Amino acid sequence: MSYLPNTDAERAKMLAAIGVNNIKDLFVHIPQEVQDAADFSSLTDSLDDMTLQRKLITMSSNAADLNSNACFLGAGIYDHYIPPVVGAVCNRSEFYTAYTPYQPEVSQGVLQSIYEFQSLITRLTGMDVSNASMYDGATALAEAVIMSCDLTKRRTVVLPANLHPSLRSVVETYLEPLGIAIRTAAQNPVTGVTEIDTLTEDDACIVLQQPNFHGVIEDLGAAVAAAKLVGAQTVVSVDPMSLGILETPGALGVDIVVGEGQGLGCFPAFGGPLLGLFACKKEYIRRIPGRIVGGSVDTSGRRAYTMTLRTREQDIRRDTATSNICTNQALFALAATVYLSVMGTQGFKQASTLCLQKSHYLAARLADAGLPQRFSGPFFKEFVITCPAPVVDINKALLEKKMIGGLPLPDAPNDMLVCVTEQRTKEELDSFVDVLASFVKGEVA
Amino acid sequence: MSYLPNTDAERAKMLAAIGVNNIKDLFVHIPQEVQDAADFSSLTDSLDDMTLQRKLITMSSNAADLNSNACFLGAGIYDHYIPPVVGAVCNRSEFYTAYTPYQPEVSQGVLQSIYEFQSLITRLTGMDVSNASMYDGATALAEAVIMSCDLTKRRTVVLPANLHPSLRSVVETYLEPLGIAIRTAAQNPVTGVTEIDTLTEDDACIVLQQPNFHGVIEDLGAAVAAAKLVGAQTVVSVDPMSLGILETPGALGVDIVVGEGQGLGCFPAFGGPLLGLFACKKEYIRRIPGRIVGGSVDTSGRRAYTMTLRTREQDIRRDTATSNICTNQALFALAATVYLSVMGTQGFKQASTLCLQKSHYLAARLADAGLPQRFSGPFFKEFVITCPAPVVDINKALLEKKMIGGLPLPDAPNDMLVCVTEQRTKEELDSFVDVLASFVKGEVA
Amino acid sequence: MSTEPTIFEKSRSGRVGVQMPACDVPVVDIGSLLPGVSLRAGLPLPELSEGDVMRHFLRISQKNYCVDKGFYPLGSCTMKYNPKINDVAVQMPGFARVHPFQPEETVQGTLQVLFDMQNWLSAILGMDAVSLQPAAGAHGELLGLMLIRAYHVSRGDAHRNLVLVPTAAHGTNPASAARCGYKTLPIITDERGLTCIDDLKRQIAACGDNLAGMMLTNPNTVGLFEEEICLICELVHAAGGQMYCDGANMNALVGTARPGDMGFDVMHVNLHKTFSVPHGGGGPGSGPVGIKAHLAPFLPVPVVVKDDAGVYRLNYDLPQTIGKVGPYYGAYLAVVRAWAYIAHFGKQNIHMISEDAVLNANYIRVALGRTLDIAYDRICMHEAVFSLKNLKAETGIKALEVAKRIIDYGYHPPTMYFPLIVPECLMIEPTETESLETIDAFIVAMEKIIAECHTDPET
Amino acid sequence: MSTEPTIFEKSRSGRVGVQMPACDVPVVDIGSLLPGVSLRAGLPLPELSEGDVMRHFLRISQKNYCVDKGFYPLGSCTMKYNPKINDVAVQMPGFARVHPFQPEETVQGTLQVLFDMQNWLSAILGMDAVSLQPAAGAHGELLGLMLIRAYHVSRGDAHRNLVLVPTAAHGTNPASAARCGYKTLPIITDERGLTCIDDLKRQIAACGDNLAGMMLTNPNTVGLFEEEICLICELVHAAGGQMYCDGANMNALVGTARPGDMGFDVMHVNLHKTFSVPHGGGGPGSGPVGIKAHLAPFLPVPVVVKDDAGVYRLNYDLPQTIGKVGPYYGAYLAVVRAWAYIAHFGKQNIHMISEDAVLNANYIRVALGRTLDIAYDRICMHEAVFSLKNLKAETGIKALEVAKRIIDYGYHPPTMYFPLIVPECLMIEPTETESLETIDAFIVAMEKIIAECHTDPET
Ligand SMILES: Cc1ncc(COP(=O)(O)O)c(C=O)c1O
Ligand SMILES: Cc1ncc(COP(=O)(O)O)c(C=O)c1O
Repeated sequence: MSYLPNTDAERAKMLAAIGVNNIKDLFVHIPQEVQDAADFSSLTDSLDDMTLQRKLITMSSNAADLNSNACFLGAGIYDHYIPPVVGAVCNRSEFYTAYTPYQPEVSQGVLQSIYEFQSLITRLTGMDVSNASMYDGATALAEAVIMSCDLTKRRTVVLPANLHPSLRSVVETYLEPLGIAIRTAAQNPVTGVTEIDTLTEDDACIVLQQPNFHGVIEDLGAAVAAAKLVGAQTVVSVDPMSLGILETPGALGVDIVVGEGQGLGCFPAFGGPLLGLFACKKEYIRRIPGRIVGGSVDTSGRRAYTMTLRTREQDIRRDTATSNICTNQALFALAATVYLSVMGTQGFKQASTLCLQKSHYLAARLADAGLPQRFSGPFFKEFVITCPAPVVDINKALLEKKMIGGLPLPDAPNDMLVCVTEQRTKEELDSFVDVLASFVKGEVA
Repeated sequence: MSYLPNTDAERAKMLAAIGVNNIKDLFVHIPQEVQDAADFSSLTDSLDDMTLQRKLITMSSNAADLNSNACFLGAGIYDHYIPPVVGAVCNRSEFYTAYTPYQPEVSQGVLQSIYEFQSLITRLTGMDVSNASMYDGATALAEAVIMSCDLTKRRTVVLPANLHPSLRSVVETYLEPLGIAIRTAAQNPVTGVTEIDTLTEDDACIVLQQPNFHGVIEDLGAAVAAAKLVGAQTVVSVDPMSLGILETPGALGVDIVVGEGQGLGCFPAFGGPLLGLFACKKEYIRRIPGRIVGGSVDTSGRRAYTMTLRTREQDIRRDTATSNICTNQALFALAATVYLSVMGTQGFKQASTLCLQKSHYLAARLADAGLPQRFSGPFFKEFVITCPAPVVDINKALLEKKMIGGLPLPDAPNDMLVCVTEQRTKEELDSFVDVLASFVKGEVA
Repeated sequence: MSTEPTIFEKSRSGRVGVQMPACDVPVVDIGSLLPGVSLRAGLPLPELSEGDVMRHFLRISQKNYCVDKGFYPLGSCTMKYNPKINDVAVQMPGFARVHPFQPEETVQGTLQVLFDMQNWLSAILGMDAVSLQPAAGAHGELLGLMLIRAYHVSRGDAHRNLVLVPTAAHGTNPASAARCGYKTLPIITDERGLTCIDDLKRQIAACGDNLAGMMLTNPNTVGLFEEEICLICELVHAAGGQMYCDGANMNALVGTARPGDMGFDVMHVNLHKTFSVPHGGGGPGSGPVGIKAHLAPFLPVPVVVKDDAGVYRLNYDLPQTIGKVGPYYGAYLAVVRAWAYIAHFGKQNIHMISEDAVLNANYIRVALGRTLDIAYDRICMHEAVFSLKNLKAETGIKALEVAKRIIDYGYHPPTMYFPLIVPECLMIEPTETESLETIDAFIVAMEKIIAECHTDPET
Repeated sequence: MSTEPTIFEKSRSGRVGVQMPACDVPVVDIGSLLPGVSLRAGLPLPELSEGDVMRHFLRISQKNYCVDKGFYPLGSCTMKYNPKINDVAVQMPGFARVHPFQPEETVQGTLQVLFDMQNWLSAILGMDAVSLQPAAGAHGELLGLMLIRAYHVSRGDAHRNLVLVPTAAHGTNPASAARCGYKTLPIITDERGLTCIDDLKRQIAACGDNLAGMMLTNPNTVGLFEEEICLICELVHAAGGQMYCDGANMNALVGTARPGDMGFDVMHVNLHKTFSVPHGGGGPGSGPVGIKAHLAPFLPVPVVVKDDAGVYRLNYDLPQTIGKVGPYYGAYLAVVRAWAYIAHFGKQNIHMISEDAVLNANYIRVALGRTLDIAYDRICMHEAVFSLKNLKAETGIKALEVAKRIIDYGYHPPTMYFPLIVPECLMIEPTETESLETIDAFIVAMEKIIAECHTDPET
C-alpha cells in the first residue's frame, strides 16, 4: 500500500522486537468472537493509485458543476469569487497538515492566522471579540442562542418565521434536549420583514437573520431596541458578504453575531465543510464557545500567539464547559483570512456592491417580464419571485441553457428564491430573464 | 493592478525622492519619436481578476483534453500516469518561485533536488554522469551530436531514417550553421530496424532513437560495435519509460544518452515545457553542455551542494563554452525526481511492463481484426498499423467515442502510429479495436 | 524565528489585491436601492497586493510544524499521512463546485460518494446505518446522545437522564452529555488501565431506571482494548441503557474488529483521525455516527438512498427524525477524502491499517519501555502510554519539559497530561503511516533526552 | 539548517510509493514479446512510501529562498511576483492535458493562447511577427541569429560571419553566436555606461562586408538605455548588418517603448523575466523571438494562423523556413502564464509595468546612492548598479562579502560581479512588484551592513 512504509521484513523485525510471533498476537485482548464477526466484504475492491484517480475523475464528472453552469442558487451557500491566492496558501502543507496549535512553539503560523481571522471578523461585524470559528453558521446560531439563555438565565428564545429552514431545524434540534422553548416572530407578508413587537421578559433573545431567508434586509436597530426594553439580547445570523455595504451589527447594538463564512473564500462543496462565525460583545467573552487565540510577548520579548481563556473549554471544564466543540474549522478560517486580506477594503466593497447592483438589475428585468417579487422590503442579493409554473420545471429549462436555477420555496412551489452574486454577468442575467419570460409568455408547457 | 503594490501616493513620494516631477522624466533617454511610435492598441482590454479566471476556464474548456478522452497518440509526448505527490512538491513556492541556485547558501533545496535528479538519470540510463537538464529531448540530441563532433573532431554524423521528424528537423537546424554534414542510415523496410553497416572514419557518431520513431526497438549493441570499429561514438535518444525493461544504454557501451523526460511526471501540455535528459561517460564530463550540481562538505562539515564545473558554461567561457544554454528545466527535473522516487523500482517497472503488455495486446487484437503491423521488429509501447482508410478519418470516428487516435505517418496517410501507455484500460483498447474493425468491415465510408 | 507583522500592520492605504470587474449593468444609487437601510461608513480591512498577501502567509506558515514535515507522536490524535490524491479530489469541480440545493439529477456523482460512505462506514464500524452530518467528533457525540435520547423518549423513557462516563474520557464526552441535557456519573479505571467493573456495577445500580447509557472510548484513552467490553455492554443493556462508543481510537480496529459486534448501539468516528482527513491546524474534521437499526428511525435528515432506477436521492421522509445537527449533508469534502482512503485499501487490505498502527505502537511500547516507565504493562493498541512519575521524583524534571525538549530534535511533542489518571503522562501514537526508521530515530532522541535529564538537567 | 539525507539514503528495499494496477489484459512472457532484445537486470531506483517522498522534498524545499518569501534584488534577473491565477491556469485540462499532435479542431482554445501571444508580443516588442518556439533566452538568441544567417544566405551574403557583441554582454550572446557559426568582435562600453560609438565605428569598419550583425542588450547590462540606439542601428544597417536585441531587460520598456521602433530587426524576450513566468529554480523559461517582416520567411515552423472561418491552424507551409529549434510549439504552459499576465494589464495598463519597474529602480539608485557609489550616475532603467571599489579599498571588504551578509538579514543577495566591466559590482533590480516599504527595509539593511564594514569588519 502506497501509504504504509513498513515492508514485510520490517514487520517481522518489529514483531520479534515486541516478542510475539504473529500480528494477531497483538489483538489477543479483542474477544475472538468479535474478531470473527467482522465482515468487510461490502467494501469496494482495493483500488490502485491510478485507478483511484480515474474513478474520482469519473465520479466528479458526473455532476453539473458551477464552473460550467451559471448559478442562481443561494439560500445560505454562495457562488462567490475566490481569488487563487486563497488556494495557494491553504494548500501549503504547513497549514493543512498541521495539528491543532496546542504547542505554541511549533504552531505560530496557525496561531497567527487565527489571531488575524478573529481580528478580521470583529472588524467586519463591528463586534468586540470573535472566536476561532464554529462548525457552520447553523450550529453557531444554536450555540449563540444557548449562550444567550445562559447569560440571561431565561429559557425562551424568539426565532423569526423567515429563518432559513436548515438553520431553524438545527436550532430546534439543539434546543429540544435542553428544554429551551422557541417562539416565532411573524413575517410581514407584504414587506417580508420580521415583526418584532412581541417580546416578553421571559425571552432570552430575539434572533434575526440578516438578510433573512427571503433575502429581505431586517431592521436590526428596531430589534435591539425592542429587546433592550425587556432585558433580552439580540442575536443576528448575518451573511458576511452583506457587510461590505450594511451597517455593522456591532454599531446597531447587537449582542451576538453569528454567520456562515463559506462565501469568504470557501467552495460551495455540496455544503461542507463550512465556516461558522461567532462574535459578541466583550463582556460575554468568558462564555464564548470554542477556541480563542490571543497575542502576547514571549520570554525573549518577541510577539507570540497562544490559545487563551482555555478554562471555558471542554477538555478542561468538561461538563460545565461553554460548549462541547473541540475540532473547529481552522483551515477554512485561514481561507477567510486570506480572502479578506486580498480582497481588502476596496475589493470586498466592490464584490458586495456588485451583488447588490446585479440582483436589483435582475429583479427589475424580471418584473418587467411579468415576474413580480413576492416581498417589497429592501434586499441585498437574493429575492423571491412568483413564477407562472413550478420552479422545478423552470429549473430544467434553465439547466438546458447551462444555468442552475434558484431554490423552490418549501411552502410555495411556484416561488423561486433567486440569488445573484458578483460572478453573474449581464449576459447570464439576460439569458435567465429570457428563459423565465418564455414561461410567462406560455411558450413552454 | 493586483500585482503592483505601490499606490499613487507612494509613487509621488518616490518621484520626489528621486528628484523628478513626472514618471516620464525617468524615460528621457528613450528618444521621443521611439516613445511616440509605441502603439499597444492591438492588445486585449485589461481583464480584472474575476474575468481573467473565467476567460481562462472558457478557453481551456474549448479543447478535447486527455482527462475526458482516451489517448492513443504518442510520438514523443506520452500520456503516462502522474502521481499526485509530483504536483504537491512542484507547486511548493520554495521550488517554483526560486531563482537559479547560484547562491548555494539560500538554494540547498533546489541544489539537492538536482543532485538527486542527476543520480537518478545515471541509474536509469546506466551512464556515469548526467547534467541538470536540457530544454527538451530534441535540443538535447542536437547538443549531443555537436559534442560528439567536438570530442572526435569529425564533421559528419549519421542519423537514422526512422528518427522522429521533429528531432531530425531540430538536429538539422542546429547543425546547418556549423557546417556539420548529415548522412542517413537506412531502415529495414520489413523489421523497421536501422541498418548500421555504413559507418566510415569520417563519422563522428551514429545516432539511434530507442525505440525508434516507429516504435521498434533498435540493437544498440550492434551500433556500438560498428561505431567502435571506425572510432566513432554512439549517441542514443531514449524513451526513459522503456528503461524499466530494456538493458541500459550504459551497459551496452553507448557514449552519450539523451532523451525526452516529459513522460517522467510532466503533463503533455501541448508539447511544452519539456525536459531534456543528457548523460554520458565520465571521460566527457568537461564537455557536457549546461549545468551540473555536485555534492561536497561545507565549512562546518555538513553536506552541501553547489553548481560545479562552471568553467564549461557560457557565463564564464563565453564563445568557447560547451553550449549557450543558461536557463534549463530545473522544475521539471524536480518533477522527474519526485516521479522516479515515488514510483520506485517496483512502480516504474510495473508501469513499463504495462505499456509493453497492453500495447502487444492491442497489436494482436488489431491484427486479428485485419489491421496488420507495418514492421516485424520488436516494439515497446508504439507500433505502426496500416489502415483501410486515411487515419484522419478514422480519428474522427474515434473522437466521437472519446478517443484520441494515433498519429498519421507523414509519408503514409493510411498508416497510424499507435501508442498504448499504462493508462489505457482493456475496455478502452477493445473500443479502439471496435472502431478500427468497423473500417475494415467497410461499415464506415 | 523572526517576527512577522500582522496583516494589518502590512496594510497600506489604497493598495489593491484583487481587481474586481466594473459593473456591467446600469449602476443605481445605493440609497435608492436600499431606502431606509443604514449603511456602514468605513470598512477597516487590510489593503495589500496579491504578492504581499502571499508572502505574509508563506512566512508565517514556515513557523509551523506539520505532518508533511515530520512525525507527530501525538497520542489520541492519529496524525497520519494525508495522501495527495485526496487534495486533488477535493479540487475537482463535481465535488468542490456543486451547490447543496442542486436538483438530485445534477449531482449524481457527488451523491454517490455519500451513499458509498454511508455503506462503507457501516461495514467498517459493524453498524446498520451511518449519518455523515456531524462536523467533528464532539458533534458526533452530541448527535449520538440525541439519538439515544430520542429512542428513550419514544419508548416512554424520557426520565432516563444519567450517562456513565469514565474519568479517563476525553472532555468532549461529558461536555456533549451536558449539551444533551444529561447528567454524567464517573466510572474509574482500574490498575489494569481498564474500566473497573465493580465501579461500573455500583454506578449502574445507583442510576436505577434513570440510566440513559454509557459513553466508552474503545480502545480506551490509555490505548488499551476494553477486553470486558461484551460484559460491559450486557450490564448497561440489562439496566436499560444504550452503549455509546467514542470511536476516536478506531484506528486500532479498522479492518480487524467492529464496535457494532461488541455490543455498542451507537458511535462516532473521526474522519480526520482514522481516515486521513488532514487536521488543517485544528479543523475542519468530520464525525460520522454509526447506529444499530433500532436507532435508525431517529436519524437526522436527509439520508442518501438509491432508488429502484439506480438514481441517488436525498430522503427527508423520516417521521421520527430528531431533525438536523448541521445545515446540509456534513463535511462533504472530508467525506470525499475518506472515500479515497478507504477505496485505496479496499476490502482486501483494510486490515493493514489497524495492523500496522498497532504494530508500530507496540514496538514503541517495548523499545521506549527500556527507558521510560510504561503506564500499563500489557499489549497496547494504537498508542503507548508512559508515566514520567519516577523521572520527576529522581530528577525533578516533568513530562512537560521532556516533551518540549523533543522540539529541539525536530519533532512535535507527544501528548502530555492526558488522560489525567496517569501521572506525568506521555502518550505516543505512531499510526500506520510512520516507518520503522522514523520510530527508531524518535526513540533514540527520547533516550538522549532522558539521559540528559540525569546528566545535564539544565538543558 | 539540518542535513537531509539523499533520497537514496532514505530508500528501504521493498517499499512502495505508488500501487500500480494489475495488468487487465492477458500477461505474456516478456521474453516472447521481445525476442532477442537484451533486458535490464536491476533497476536501482529509490523505494519509499508516498509520505516518505513528500517529507523529503518538503524538508529540502524549506532550505530554499523564493520570491514568494521575500525580495530578490537580483539585477538582470527580473524576479517579479508570480501571480497565482497562472498556477491555476496551467493545471487546466485544456492547457495541461492536451497532446501537441491532436487534430487542430480538438485544440482550438489551446491554440488561441498561442495565436494571441504571437500578436500581443508583436505589439509589445514593435515587431511584425513572433515565434514562440524557443525554450529560453539563449535559445531565442540562437534562433534570432539563425534567422539573420538565413536572411544573409538568401541574399547571397553567406560570407557575413562576424557579429559585434559588447564586452558587457551576457555570456549567452557570444556563446549563441558561436553556436551559429559566427565569430564575435567585442565593443567596449564608454564612461557613460553606453556603447562606445567610436569603437563601434572602428569595428564595423574592421568587419568590411563580413558583418552579419550586432547583438545589443537594451536597456543594457548596466541598466541604462542606449540613448544612441537609433544611430547604432543606422550604422550597423549601413554596413549590411542586422540588429539583434537581447530583450532580457525588456521589463524597463514594456508598455512604454518598443525595440522594433528603435531599429532592431530581431529580438528575444524572456517570459520568465518580463512576463511573470516563475523561474522554477532555474527553469523552465521561454524565449520568444520577434522579427521584422523581412525575416518572416525564415521563421521556424509551425506558426499559428487563423483561417477565414475563424479556425486556428498550424501553418507548416514556409518554404524558406530554417526548420525547427524545438520539437513542438515552445514552452506552452509558460506562454499561458504570460498570456494571463499581459491580459491582466491589457492595453490600458501595460505601461504600468515599465513605469513602476523603472520608478522602483531609480528610487534605489538615489536612496542607496547615499551609501554606495553609483557606477554610472544618471537615470537608470530597471536596475541600479553600484561599485564597491572604494569600499574595498577602504576596508578590504569585497562585494561578495557584502552580498553574502545580506542573507543574514533575510534577503537573497543581489547580482555580483556582472557585468565584469564594473569593478566590485552590485546590481539591484526591484521590478514593479516590490513595494516601497520592502525596498526601504532592504536599503536600511544595506546601510547597516556598510556601516558594519567600517566599524566591525569581522562579522
Ligand atoms: C477520545 C476523543 N474523543 C473525542 C474527541 C473529539 O473529537 P473532535 O475534536 O473531532 O470533536 C477527541 C479529539 O481529540 C478524542 O481524542
Ligand atoms: C542579458 C541576458 N541575456 C540572456 C540571458 C539568457 O537567458 P536564458 O537564461 O533565459 O537563456 C540572460 C539570463 O540571465 C540575461 O540576463
